[in-house]
Amino acid sequence: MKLGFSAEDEAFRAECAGWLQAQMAGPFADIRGIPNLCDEIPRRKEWEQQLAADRWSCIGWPAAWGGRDATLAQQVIFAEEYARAGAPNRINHIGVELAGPTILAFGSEAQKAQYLPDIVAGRKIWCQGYSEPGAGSDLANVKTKARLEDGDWVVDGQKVWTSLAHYSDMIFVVARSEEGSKGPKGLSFLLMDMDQPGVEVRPIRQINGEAEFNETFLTEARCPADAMLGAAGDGWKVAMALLAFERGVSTLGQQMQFRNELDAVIAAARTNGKAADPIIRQRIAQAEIGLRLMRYGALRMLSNTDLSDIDGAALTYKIQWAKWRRDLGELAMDVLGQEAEIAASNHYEWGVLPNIYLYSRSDTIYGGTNQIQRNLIAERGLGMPREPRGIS
Amino acid sequence: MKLGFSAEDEAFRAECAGWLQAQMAGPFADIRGIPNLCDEIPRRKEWEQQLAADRWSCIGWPAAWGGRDATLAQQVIFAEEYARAGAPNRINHIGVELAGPTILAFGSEAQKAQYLPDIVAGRKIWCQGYSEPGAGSDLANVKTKARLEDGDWVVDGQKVWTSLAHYSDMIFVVARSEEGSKGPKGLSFLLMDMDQPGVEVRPIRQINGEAEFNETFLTEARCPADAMLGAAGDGWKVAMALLAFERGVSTLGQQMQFRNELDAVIAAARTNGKAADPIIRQRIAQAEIGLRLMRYGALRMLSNTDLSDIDGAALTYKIQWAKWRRDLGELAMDVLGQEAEIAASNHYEWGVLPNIYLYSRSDTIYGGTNQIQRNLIAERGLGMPREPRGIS
Amino acid sequence: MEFAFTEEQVMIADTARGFFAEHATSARTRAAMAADGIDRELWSSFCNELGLAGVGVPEALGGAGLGMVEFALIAEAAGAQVAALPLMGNARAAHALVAGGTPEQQARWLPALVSGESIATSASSQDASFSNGKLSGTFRFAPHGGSADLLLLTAGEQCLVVEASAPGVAVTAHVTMDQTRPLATIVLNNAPAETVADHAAANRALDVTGLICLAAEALGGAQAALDRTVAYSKERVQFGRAIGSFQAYKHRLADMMIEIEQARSAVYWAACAIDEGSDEAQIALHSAKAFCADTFHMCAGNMIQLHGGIGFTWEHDAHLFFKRARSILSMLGDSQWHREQIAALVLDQAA
Amino acid sequence: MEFAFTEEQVMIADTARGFFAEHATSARTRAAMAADGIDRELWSSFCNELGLAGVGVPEALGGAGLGMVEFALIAEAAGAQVAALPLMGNARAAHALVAGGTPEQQARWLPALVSGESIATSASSQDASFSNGKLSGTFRFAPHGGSADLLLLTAGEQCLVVEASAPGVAVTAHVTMDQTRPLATIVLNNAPAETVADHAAANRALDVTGLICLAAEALGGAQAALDRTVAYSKERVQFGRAIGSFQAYKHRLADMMIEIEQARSAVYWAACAIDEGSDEAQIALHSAKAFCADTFHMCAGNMIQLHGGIGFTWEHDAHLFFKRARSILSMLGDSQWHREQIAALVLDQAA
Repeated sequence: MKLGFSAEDEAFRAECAGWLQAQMAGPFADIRGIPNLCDEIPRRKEWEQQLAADRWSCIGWPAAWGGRDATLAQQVIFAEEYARAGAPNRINHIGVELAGPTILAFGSEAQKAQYLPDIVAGRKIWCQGYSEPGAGSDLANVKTKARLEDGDWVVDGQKVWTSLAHYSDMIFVVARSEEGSKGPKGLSFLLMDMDQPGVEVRPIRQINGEAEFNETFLTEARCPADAMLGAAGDGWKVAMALLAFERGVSTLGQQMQFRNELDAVIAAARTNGKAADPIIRQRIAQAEIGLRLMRYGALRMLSNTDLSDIDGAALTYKIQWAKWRRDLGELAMDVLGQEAEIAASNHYEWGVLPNIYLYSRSDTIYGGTNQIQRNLIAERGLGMPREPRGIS
Repeated sequence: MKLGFSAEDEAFRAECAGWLQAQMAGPFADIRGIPNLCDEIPRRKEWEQQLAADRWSCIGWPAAWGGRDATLAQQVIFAEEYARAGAPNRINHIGVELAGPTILAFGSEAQKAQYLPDIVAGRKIWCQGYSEPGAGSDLANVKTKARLEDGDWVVDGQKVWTSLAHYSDMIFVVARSEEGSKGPKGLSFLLMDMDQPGVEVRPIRQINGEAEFNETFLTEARCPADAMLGAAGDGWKVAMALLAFERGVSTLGQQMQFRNELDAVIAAARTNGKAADPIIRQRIAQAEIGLRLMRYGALRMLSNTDLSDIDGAALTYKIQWAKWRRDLGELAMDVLGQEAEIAASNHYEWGVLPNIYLYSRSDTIYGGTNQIQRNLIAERGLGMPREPRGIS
Repeated sequence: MEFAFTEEQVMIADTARGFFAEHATSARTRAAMAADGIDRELWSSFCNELGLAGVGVPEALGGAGLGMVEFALIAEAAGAQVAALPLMGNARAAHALVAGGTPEQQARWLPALVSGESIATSASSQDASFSNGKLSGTFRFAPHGGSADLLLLTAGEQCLVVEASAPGVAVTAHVTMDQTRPLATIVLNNAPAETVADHAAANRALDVTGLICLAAEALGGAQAALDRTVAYSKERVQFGRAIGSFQAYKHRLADMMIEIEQARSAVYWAACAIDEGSDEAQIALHSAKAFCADTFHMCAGNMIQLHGGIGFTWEHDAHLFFKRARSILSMLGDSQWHREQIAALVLDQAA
Repeated sequence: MEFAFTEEQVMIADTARGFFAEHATSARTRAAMAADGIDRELWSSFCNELGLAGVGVPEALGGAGLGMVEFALIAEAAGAQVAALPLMGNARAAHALVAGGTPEQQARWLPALVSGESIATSASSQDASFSNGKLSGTFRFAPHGGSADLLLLTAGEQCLVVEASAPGVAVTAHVTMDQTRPLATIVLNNAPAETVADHAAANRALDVTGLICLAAEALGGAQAALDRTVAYSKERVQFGRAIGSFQAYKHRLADMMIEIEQARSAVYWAACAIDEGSDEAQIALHSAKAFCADTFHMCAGNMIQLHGGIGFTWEHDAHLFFKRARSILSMLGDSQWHREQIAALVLDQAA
């Protein structure tokens, strides 16, 4: 057990920090530190491509596919320096951290050659077609159907909560490819182009007034027969593996964002004098502890090389950060006081701190509500009896 | 809606306050303010009898049975003045507030004549035979059996958590009188003498080192055939009605005890300087609010004359006070600091405040755990689907 | 002593509940949110058809001559629908003028406040200056301030009556998180202002009415959040079962009910204590505001959570409750502040 | 950077866990509780057969020469059984003498502390006075103080070595809520006392070892509370079902696991930060103590609650966990105090 970094690691830190700071001070200074995921999309695509140009876009990937085979320590360092430099949130988070690793794990060589270079290069942005209306977080209840027709999969159905679908190029879709099948059986995992007549995206306006999520309607949408990861019927297995990547190194970048958010709360408390309030001090300390423990929890789960293992740190991570961020949002409001409820402009638009308060109400819901997370923890982590399903 | 008291009420207050204070300053000064329920039993019996001598033992009962037909306002006033005078907790709480009202509601005239005078006079102390090992709070799962033999009910079984059984004269027992019956059917409600060979009481030592609760073993224990409230098979109905009395005026006396406990915490905080700690101040304010709201919740439920109604204030009362008192115990420990963990003597015995901390861990369990309370609230108060029972 | 509603009180509650349930619909509230946060038609019917805007104003001054309990019943019903109304502003101003206004001020303003013709707001400032009938200073966070005709302003210990249309008055309405009660900043530059007859009484009425109004609205909102979630949970199926059949879900609803029942005691205790001039009035007011605001926020947060994905969309009404709950939390002193006032009453007086 | 245990660390953990599970049984612990809170036989095997009492003492001074991570693994295993041992007192004293003792003090005491022959305690006082080799003052809340041979006493900024058998030393052992670690009051009246070589280093070692020990014990205790409750819930049937099949029960267990996983990160982060001399060491220590103590108290409280009636009997072990949790909460600074220290580090330094 060792937490410090080696001299080699520190050299790597110097290299990536230098590059990132130069970019953010120079050509990409205009998008330094922008908070909202939906702002400045074209510039962010250029930023993805700049990362790729210098081989910083997917450092954890194998060198053969454009990565750097970066160690865990290096990935930690890159995440830290990325945030420190104020580089914007990765627009292709889903491609780089979810779709890519899943294709690396389950794809044929031909599929890797077809999809990975566009991700590494920042040419194609991905989104995720899991949730459906009526099925909620219940992937086993997917109703979207896929049938084979003239060498294509033809897909009909509706996905919902497809984050960032409105500017994505590709979507992975879990669909029921075996007619009459139920539950986790008979599902397949398809890789589809967004730019086709059968795909329609309608934004969903959220509580904060923005529209990051979408409904995605698939009406005779098509992809070639070989645009499937695993075999027909393997969809559940592939989807579950992908969810495990969600708890992977992508957590590090997310934590750096949380660090910036907590720092913003601390700065606000210092500015307006709330930093002297003993109760606010307790809550800030609580947030500080929580953030540090998330970091070391993530390092514990990442140091565990087998992601498929039942690992307590990994199993509890989602609910931990979702609760942490919800608490941070409430703390931010209490630090700012009534001031926080007044928008800066004439639009219904919120600064970083009030936006955490509003947005974080969805953190405890999407990707498995806190209730479902607790079921998983009890059943998979503690071996408790499974919650019975109704007769469906 | 009116909270103030009438001039008539205030006259009543003067009368009972005068009497109580004189008793506690004079003949019963030795048991003024003693906190533990199991201390000074003989003197407390004398006190019950003194209350009876001046018709203060059961003021809410009908005058015909030795009460005063006291109004709700008068009962509130009596409880307040009883606590203010430092009179000790009623040793026959179960007889006066549970058994008596249930006999008044379900008993024949002969039964009333047989049992009520001994309760009013403080001659017979009662305890409650509901819970069983293995059944816990699940009254429908009672296993104790009663059979009719030679004009007697003969009872075999085991009761547990029989509070104060070791000095009680009478017990009411819910037993299965119909062989092979299941659930709420086939139960009967029996009134039994404790002083007989078939009844054995073993104290259960609790977390705080004391033994207020007992196991009660019934081995061919007997009572006459007519020592049954309601008919054979009515046991469930009678038991449920009795539980409703538990939420009756007896709550008022309990609240006065809570008031004294919170006052002791406040006094400790003032003495040791913790009253200046802003976080302790918040918690004391929270406790103060909670106590006041319990009072007005109790008045709301008591002003609702039909106790069998589903009344939100009544349904949520148990969990409210149990949580309040558990929080108070933790607050008391935090106010006292490490000091609280050192006993005053060489025995494992605790003063009022540390004892609240320890004892209150049982408040959330006996009489229906907080979990069961929440089921009841959701199912009876909100009409949610019932929790399925297993196949038993 | 009788802690139950009279028949008349039950009737007022039923009438108000029915009125708001019928008229303060989501569609109408959203239309008001897109404008200045006032549903004018609702407001007009409330004042004139229902005639409840002056519930706490004496009959001799054109009101219904009832008390805080009745006012709370109405605010609770309005809160249950997150109705977009200047109820708080008008009630505060009316009660302040009743308690401390001059006869002229009462005659000038009360009829218009009770009929709803005039809209009032209140705000306070610690560093405003008043001399020779002219007031200068900045008054922030005035609810519905952008639409107000009458401004009742607390400057230190003084209470001043200002007309919004007077020279030297500049009001800036802000886009506000809770769009059903947008806040405004009022800047006065030597604006003409009248003193009331009894500053302390007027300011006390502003406080009392504001706190009772917010606590009662919070109670109504919390109960509605629970009721709507209960209804949803019985219909919505997931994992092949009504989600309301999951025990964890049920317990969460039970937890809401436990808090709400206490909040209900708090509101009516406080309202009664005010009406009866009880010694407990001050502690009751602080308790009611702190406890009800916390309860509403908890319940509205649970409403979002227990609705799942739909709960955090703009389309669903859950966010209206949540944002109203937040605004009640921070308005007129946050819960921590009110609890500290209670601690001071309990701990700092001579033993 | 590698936040996983080495093979050696896994072996130490397994050995310690096995040892305490086998020997620190409920019956033996209860026998110790009725006496002075030390299971002598357990203590002797721990020191001599297992040889782990000197885990953090350098090999040259007779120990195993390992670090805080290894010490934490052992304290965690002891805490999982609420073992009645003077583990904390001896480790604190040994580490303080290693860090700041004179060579003579090290030679005199370390072998006896490592072999378990001597028992040590520590306590501090702000108003003790030391001059001419004599110490006077009252030192309260000394864990296992009634059984101690060696007293390491912090008086202001000084650290002093006192023999319990010396003239002028009066120790009063108290009946204590947690009977596995009873507290004592030590009154010194011109008792002979030695100064250490490096007061700051010795006091720092006392602090660090105490906080790591308590945090690790709390982690072990919390995990054991969860494990035992999980096992109980799978067997115990109520309402015709294993109680562990009720979703609310499951979620409560899940909530325990969520906290425990964070507590685990906290203990090993803090121990590692100490071993590596990291900048984060201080914030890590405060975090670990506050978070783990809170977690243990929550889990032990849940253990009682989820066992129902049996859970609050003397006969069941749940109260041993609960009382240990309470004592850890208040020992060496409560959680509020540690969080305030973190707030000071985060908020009060120059931006």
